[in-house]
Amino acid sequence: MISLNDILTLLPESFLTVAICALLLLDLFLKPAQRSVTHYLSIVALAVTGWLVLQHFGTPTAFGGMFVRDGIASILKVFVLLTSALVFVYARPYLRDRGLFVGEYYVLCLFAVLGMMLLISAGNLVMVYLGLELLALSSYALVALNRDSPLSSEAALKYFVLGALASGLLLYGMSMIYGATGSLDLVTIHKAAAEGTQRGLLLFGLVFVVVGLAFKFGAAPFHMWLPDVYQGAPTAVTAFIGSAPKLAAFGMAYRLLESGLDGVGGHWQLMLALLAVLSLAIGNIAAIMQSNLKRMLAYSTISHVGFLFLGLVNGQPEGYAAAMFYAISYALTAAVAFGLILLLSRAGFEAEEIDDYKGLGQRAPWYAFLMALTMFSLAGVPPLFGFFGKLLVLKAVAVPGTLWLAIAGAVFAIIGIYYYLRIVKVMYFDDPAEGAAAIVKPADAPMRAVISINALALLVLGVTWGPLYGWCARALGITP
Amino acid sequence: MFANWPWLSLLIWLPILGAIPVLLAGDKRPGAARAIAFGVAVLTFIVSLAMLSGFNHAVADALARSAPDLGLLKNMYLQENVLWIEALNVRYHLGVDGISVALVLLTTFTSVLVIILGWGSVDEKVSQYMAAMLVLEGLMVGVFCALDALLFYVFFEGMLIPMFILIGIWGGARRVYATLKFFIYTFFGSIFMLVGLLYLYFKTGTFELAELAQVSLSAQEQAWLFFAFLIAFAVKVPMWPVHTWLPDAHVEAPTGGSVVLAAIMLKIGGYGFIRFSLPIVPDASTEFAWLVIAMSLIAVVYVGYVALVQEDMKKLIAYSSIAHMGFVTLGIFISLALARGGNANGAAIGIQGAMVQMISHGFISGAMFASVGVLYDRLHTRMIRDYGGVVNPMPRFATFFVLFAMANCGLPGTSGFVGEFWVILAAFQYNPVVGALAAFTLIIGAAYTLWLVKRVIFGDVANDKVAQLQDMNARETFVLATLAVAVLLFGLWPQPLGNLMDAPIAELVKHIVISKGA
Amino acid sequence: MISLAHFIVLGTILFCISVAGIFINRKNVIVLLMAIELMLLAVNMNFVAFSRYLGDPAGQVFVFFILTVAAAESAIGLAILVVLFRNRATINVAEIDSMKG
Amino acid sequence: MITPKLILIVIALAPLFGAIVAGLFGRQVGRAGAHSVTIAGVAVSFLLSCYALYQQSTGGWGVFNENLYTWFEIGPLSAHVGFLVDRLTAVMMVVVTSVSLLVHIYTIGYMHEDPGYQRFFSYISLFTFAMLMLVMSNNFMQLFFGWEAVGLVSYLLIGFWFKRPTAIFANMKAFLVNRVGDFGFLLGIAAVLFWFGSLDYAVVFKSAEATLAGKTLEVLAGHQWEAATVIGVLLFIGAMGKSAQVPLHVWLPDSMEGPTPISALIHAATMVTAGIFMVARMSPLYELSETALSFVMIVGATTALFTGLIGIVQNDVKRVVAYSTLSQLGYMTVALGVSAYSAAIFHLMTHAFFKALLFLGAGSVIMAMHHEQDMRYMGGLKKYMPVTLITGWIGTLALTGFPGFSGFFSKDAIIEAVHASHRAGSGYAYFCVLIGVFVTALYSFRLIYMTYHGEERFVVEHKDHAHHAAHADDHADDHGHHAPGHLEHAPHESPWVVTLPLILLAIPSVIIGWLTIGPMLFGDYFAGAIVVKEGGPLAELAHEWHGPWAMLLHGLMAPPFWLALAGFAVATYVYLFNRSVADRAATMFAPLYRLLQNKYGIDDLYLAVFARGGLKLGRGLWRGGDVAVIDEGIVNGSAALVRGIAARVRRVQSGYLYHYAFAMIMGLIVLLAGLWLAR
Repeated sequence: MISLNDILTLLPESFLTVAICALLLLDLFLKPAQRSVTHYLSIVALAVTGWLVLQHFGTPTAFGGMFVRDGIASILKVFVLLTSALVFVYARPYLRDRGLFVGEYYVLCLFAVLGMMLLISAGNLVMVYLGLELLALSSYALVALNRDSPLSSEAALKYFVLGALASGLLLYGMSMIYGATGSLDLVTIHKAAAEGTQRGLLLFGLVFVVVGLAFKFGAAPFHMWLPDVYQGAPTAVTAFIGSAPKLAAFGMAYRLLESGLDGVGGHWQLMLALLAVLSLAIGNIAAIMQSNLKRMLAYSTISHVGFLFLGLVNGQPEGYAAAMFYAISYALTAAVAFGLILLLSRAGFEAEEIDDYKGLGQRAPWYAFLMALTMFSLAGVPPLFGFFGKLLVLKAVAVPGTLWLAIAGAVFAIIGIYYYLRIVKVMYFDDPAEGAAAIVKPADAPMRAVISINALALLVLGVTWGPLYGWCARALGITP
Repeated sequence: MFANWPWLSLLIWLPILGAIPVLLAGDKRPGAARAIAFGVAVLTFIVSLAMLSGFNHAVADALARSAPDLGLLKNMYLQENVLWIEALNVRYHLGVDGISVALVLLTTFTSVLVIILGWGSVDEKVSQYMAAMLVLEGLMVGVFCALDALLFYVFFEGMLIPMFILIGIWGGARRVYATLKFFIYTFFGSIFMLVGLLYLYFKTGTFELAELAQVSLSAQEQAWLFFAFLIAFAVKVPMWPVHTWLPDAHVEAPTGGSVVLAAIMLKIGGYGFIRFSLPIVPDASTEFAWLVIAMSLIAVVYVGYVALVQEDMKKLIAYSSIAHMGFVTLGIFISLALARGGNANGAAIGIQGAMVQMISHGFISGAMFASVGVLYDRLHTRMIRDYGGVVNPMPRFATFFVLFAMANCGLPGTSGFVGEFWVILAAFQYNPVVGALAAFTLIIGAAYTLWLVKRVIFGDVANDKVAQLQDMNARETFVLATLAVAVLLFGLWPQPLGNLMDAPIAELVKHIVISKGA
Repeated sequence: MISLAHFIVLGTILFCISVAGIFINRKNVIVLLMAIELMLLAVNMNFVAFSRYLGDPAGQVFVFFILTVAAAESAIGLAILVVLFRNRATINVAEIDSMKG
Repeated sequence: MITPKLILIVIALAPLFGAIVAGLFGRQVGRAGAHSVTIAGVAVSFLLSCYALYQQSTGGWGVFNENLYTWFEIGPLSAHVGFLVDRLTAVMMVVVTSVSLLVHIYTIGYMHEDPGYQRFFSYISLFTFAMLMLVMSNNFMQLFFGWEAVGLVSYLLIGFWFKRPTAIFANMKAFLVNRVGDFGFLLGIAAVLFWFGSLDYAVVFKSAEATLAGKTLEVLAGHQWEAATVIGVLLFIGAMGKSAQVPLHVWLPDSMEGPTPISALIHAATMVTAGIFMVARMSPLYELSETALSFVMIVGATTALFTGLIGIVQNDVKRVVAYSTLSQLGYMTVALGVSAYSAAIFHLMTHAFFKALLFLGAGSVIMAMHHEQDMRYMGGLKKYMPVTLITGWIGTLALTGFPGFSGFFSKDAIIEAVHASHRAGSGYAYFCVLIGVFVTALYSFRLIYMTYHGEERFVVEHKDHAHHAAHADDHADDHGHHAPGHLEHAPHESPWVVTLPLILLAIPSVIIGWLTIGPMLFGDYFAGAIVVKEGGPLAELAHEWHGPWAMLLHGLMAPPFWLALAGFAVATYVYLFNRSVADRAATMFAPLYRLLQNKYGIDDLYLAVFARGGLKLGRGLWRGGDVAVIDEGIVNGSAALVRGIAARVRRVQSGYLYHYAFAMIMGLIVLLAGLWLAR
């Protein structure tokens, strides 16, 4: 039976659900000029949810193991909420300029956040599916937010069809696992998988599950949707789906692979290794040729997924901690990257071509500096945050047996550095294009402040990442 | 009492934090930016001198207490050791021995001169330039002080960013190509080292250099690690055949960038060999010493010939740098081979030579690039054919240039002689043919340097532009004169360098003869 | 006697048809939506069969969730389709390639 | 307290002081100040050197060997500045300082129009300091310091007129060729350190025999070389560079681009004899290797004869003297090679005086001829410049070994020593030195006749005075821009500052041999400083030594005298009476003449092989290795490869939904297949 404990354990999600519904209603009564209320209330909702997440009400599991609330879940949720809030802050001017400053954006995003939270806490295949779909369906709709944009609708369609296909594959795999283990509960599956009954069926299902996961991450060769969606979606939406869902995807991977299918770890580890190398290769190589910054960042995401997978391939707690840390660092960095695109765009100017950044170092030195920090962080140059994520995942594979993966990661990091440097080069070493104006958009002071803090955090966290990693490590039961 | 101050942190963070007020002064107030940057650099230099005295006190104290000999890399002074990342056991561990102190002083000294050089020749985005230089200085000091491998790596890589910017913004026509090449080349080298360090961490659970030096490793592991380190440091030195970034970077970099690059950054490669390759993988280093020695000799001979035909002054000096840095790697690895062969005296001479060569090359190449900068500021060309007979309008400059050229040829009495001489002495003991090839630098080095002097400095005035050259102003004279004093001082009196580095080198030689096979 | 294997094979066949429908169809987006529905149905077939075979109702419960979600998914899919048609005046899959590379 | 140490320090530092004052404060002290202070410095040095020689000769001091300053003491290696002054050193010191002093004085006259007057004085004083440090050194390190320092000053002085393309070419050539020698020299020092573990003369010499006995070095697989030979040959390569022995002799003739005073001081009297001195100083080492000495002898003999031959066809007055110097250096080297070290030093000393005299005389002529150096435009100068003429004759007689003159004693002693030697190759050496005598006489008298005698082959154009005055200003900058053989006014005798040194040099050129041959060659004057194994040729000759008179009489009957006489006769006939013979000979023996004119093609060969070949090699390595293979091939090539792959990878992303779905399904199938395979 549902107990008070279950409710308490689920308090953050419950609160968020209520808040979303309330917002949805409230938004109906707001005039367009008052839309900021929705904006701020959304952020407040996220903040309160975050606070609730950190309070640890209730018990570690709820609803008979359907819902898991452990350290990993808390950390991931906090950062999901944080990045979402950051994206909200960054998105407002952009949306306002384009007439997209509507309640739907917030509500859909919040539903996606809710989906992510459920996904992260899933203890059961049903929960995984529901969380995933809540996230996915909201995302499809978000991508099509700008109803007048042909590119957006094309992106939405591609995303939708491929997403549905991936869900189908995932479900198919789940059905096989269900058949093999006789349960939808991840704990039971874990036990059954370890015992090794119905191994053939289980492994058959495993492949489909891995494919579903890989799609969600955007790992090659299941990455094809990603560049088109990143490019086609309004940047405010790209910023959202480009950052927080990676955390949720990590949560999903952890739940399915570690909590559920650890018993067949040897198999999925090999698959992930293959996908990791392929993602590193395709992501880094294809990114070189891009002229659209959003698209380039999409490919860069694919390569980062490759790195993240490196943390998973050994199935060790240190590796998971590294991957989780990587996901967090990536989400925070991606938020700045897209945020800066949002900041520099204005009505009628998307600021998404790389050439748009020519001479930014002269036109807007501060933002160019922030962008450079972001790029160096993405490239993994110390002492920036991104480097330490890479360091940790490389450390996870720099052990006998998987050393080749570390070397592959290293080689592709070298290729990758080129296109990040290209952005810095364009900003600092090229002269501004004819007629390129300085930033003309009226000051959105909160955004400027927040994005500055966010970007500088990449530097600060580069020096003080120890506690964050310690948090991740503790959540995974590693004692230093 | 000074021994207890956090001198090293001060030296690292003073310039880095000092960059902030420089940036705040802004490009619109170049005078203020220059003044602040100069003040910070001078202050840092003064602090480094104080650090030297603190170091000497600490050494004297240790000797007085007859502190037990803790072995390689533990015999460090002015240590600061704070846990940085608990989960990975990464420590903010700084400390210096004589080798590091010498290089730190070289860094702080050169940085002051570089700021002065930038005073006149950089007009655009002055504050950013100065700030980048200061940040670079702090990071370079950090490299020489870090006793934790990961901390070392962070400084090592972090340096790339300001240098990338320096070449890219204030560089010449092909600066973008050059700076990207520089960055990617170096990154390429170092990332494998990172993998190697992570593997070592897997083996030992620590990044502490002193402990890594003690860990036993199988021959195969050592071989892999050796090559990981080799790529990283060979690119940095740079050694043939991974040297081609240097000529481009030097040619395109602004004068100050070239000076820093040549005078300090290249040294990090040699320093890395001494701090990483030799102590951590001594057996593999011995096994592959022939390879490094061969690469070094190619650097001396092959690159010497390449330098001979350069038409661009900076490129010529860049190639000459590569050739001279060949002596550093040659000395280090010959010493290793000698030490393993039981010739501890020869080994000590070789490493001493390599170290002195590093310091000396810092002064000489810095001076050469500064000199070219003086010419470049006037005529905005680096091509040799655009000059000729510079001695006529600029006698003072010519005097300095000839002096530095002679030092570059390794004339006795200049610092350029000491290191090369010692390395040749050691090389001869290793193998007379190797010694002979190394000594070939006497001929080829003189050939390309003197031919440069002949074409640029001597002769009748080549054209109207040369005729209208103004001799050096006070600032330029100061920089070159300071470097000239340094070049002559260490040429005639290398004792201080020897005193500094004698003990750690003896320790190193003692260490590297012990095989660590597991 | 119809065994579990038959159901699974049927599910697999349905699944394959739907997958084929997705990447062989080069004409109409509507067909894509139908293929997706078919895929979910194949999955449902599996779940129901396994559930019956295992004697565990959880699988059938899952099917209810899948059906619900599928409905929502179709709704969103159709909505996207409408938007796309409004913008591009086509629902021909072969013409939707303005983003590539 | 005046101690020997203090005196020696003053000897060394006095010229340095002068150099610093003249060099750094040249503008403040002015011309007169510059030459006064440098001359004073060298004079002090000279007088004290004489005192030191006196003390050494009388045994007042004994051998002085002390370290004065520790250059460094690092780890196992230490180096010092120290003096080793024995009789050998003392003789050298006197030679160096005396010639230097006279050249300083001479320079006042020779350079008085030059704008770089102070600089010049600073350089030659600096040179004197460096040379003194070289000869007074008590260790190899300081020797090398001095060795390179004199090389540096030589470089600066050859290129003194830095606007002349030929001068700056010559100085670079000189430095580089010397560097080839230094290459060997440095390796020799490395070898010494390798085997002895010390660079101190005393230590090395004392233990030389014991240490090197039986030591070999495998340079190339299978070839064992004796340690003593390796050291000897390597060090001698250094001497070949500095003392311009074949095949490293090519720089010396070109060095005549420098002002004449330095040709006399550096490129005749002192610096070029540093190699001779060095080998003599190292006699304890050389005595251990027959092979090395044979090598030395053969190189010396070759130099003695073949460079002399070139002298016959030269027309530049200074070049003739330069080739003569080469040839005489060859004689000294031969003497070293037959273990007659003291004969070499003896010849070094006499040669220093008469060759400096000849050079300074040539300089005097050149001044008179307004910096025209081509003998074809001279002739008949005897009536204009009597002092120069007489001193020139004295120098020439000394050079050709006219009995009684200093050169006679020293050269005859060498020839006799070679004759007495049984070392491998001594037959060849004897042949070379004998023919050399004839050749020496031939080119020497040719020079005398072509410059001082015969008809005048120049024209004096009397231009108006104002024009001349205008020219005087830039006179030093562009010498000889008149048509060859055209003078603005008649030649005249040089001022006293020029003739005085000539006279002062002529005196020792005549008498010094007579006075010193007894103790230096056949006495035990150099005992302790020079070590010769039992049975050296000089020891043999000593048995027949009955004083200078006897030698003189014996000399009149010996072949060298008759050969010299023959040379004199030929020269007199051809160049004084029948000049057409020379031209006819030139056409008759055209190939030989061209061979000599081209200096056996060695310079051209070096230019082609080492200079142009080096450039070609460098360009090849650069364009081919660095640019083509490494940069374009590997570096940019891999970048291009990545780009190429990227372009292909891009195409996979076709934009079509069904392709995307297909890729996913393919991925799925691959994973399934992989699972199947990895079962």
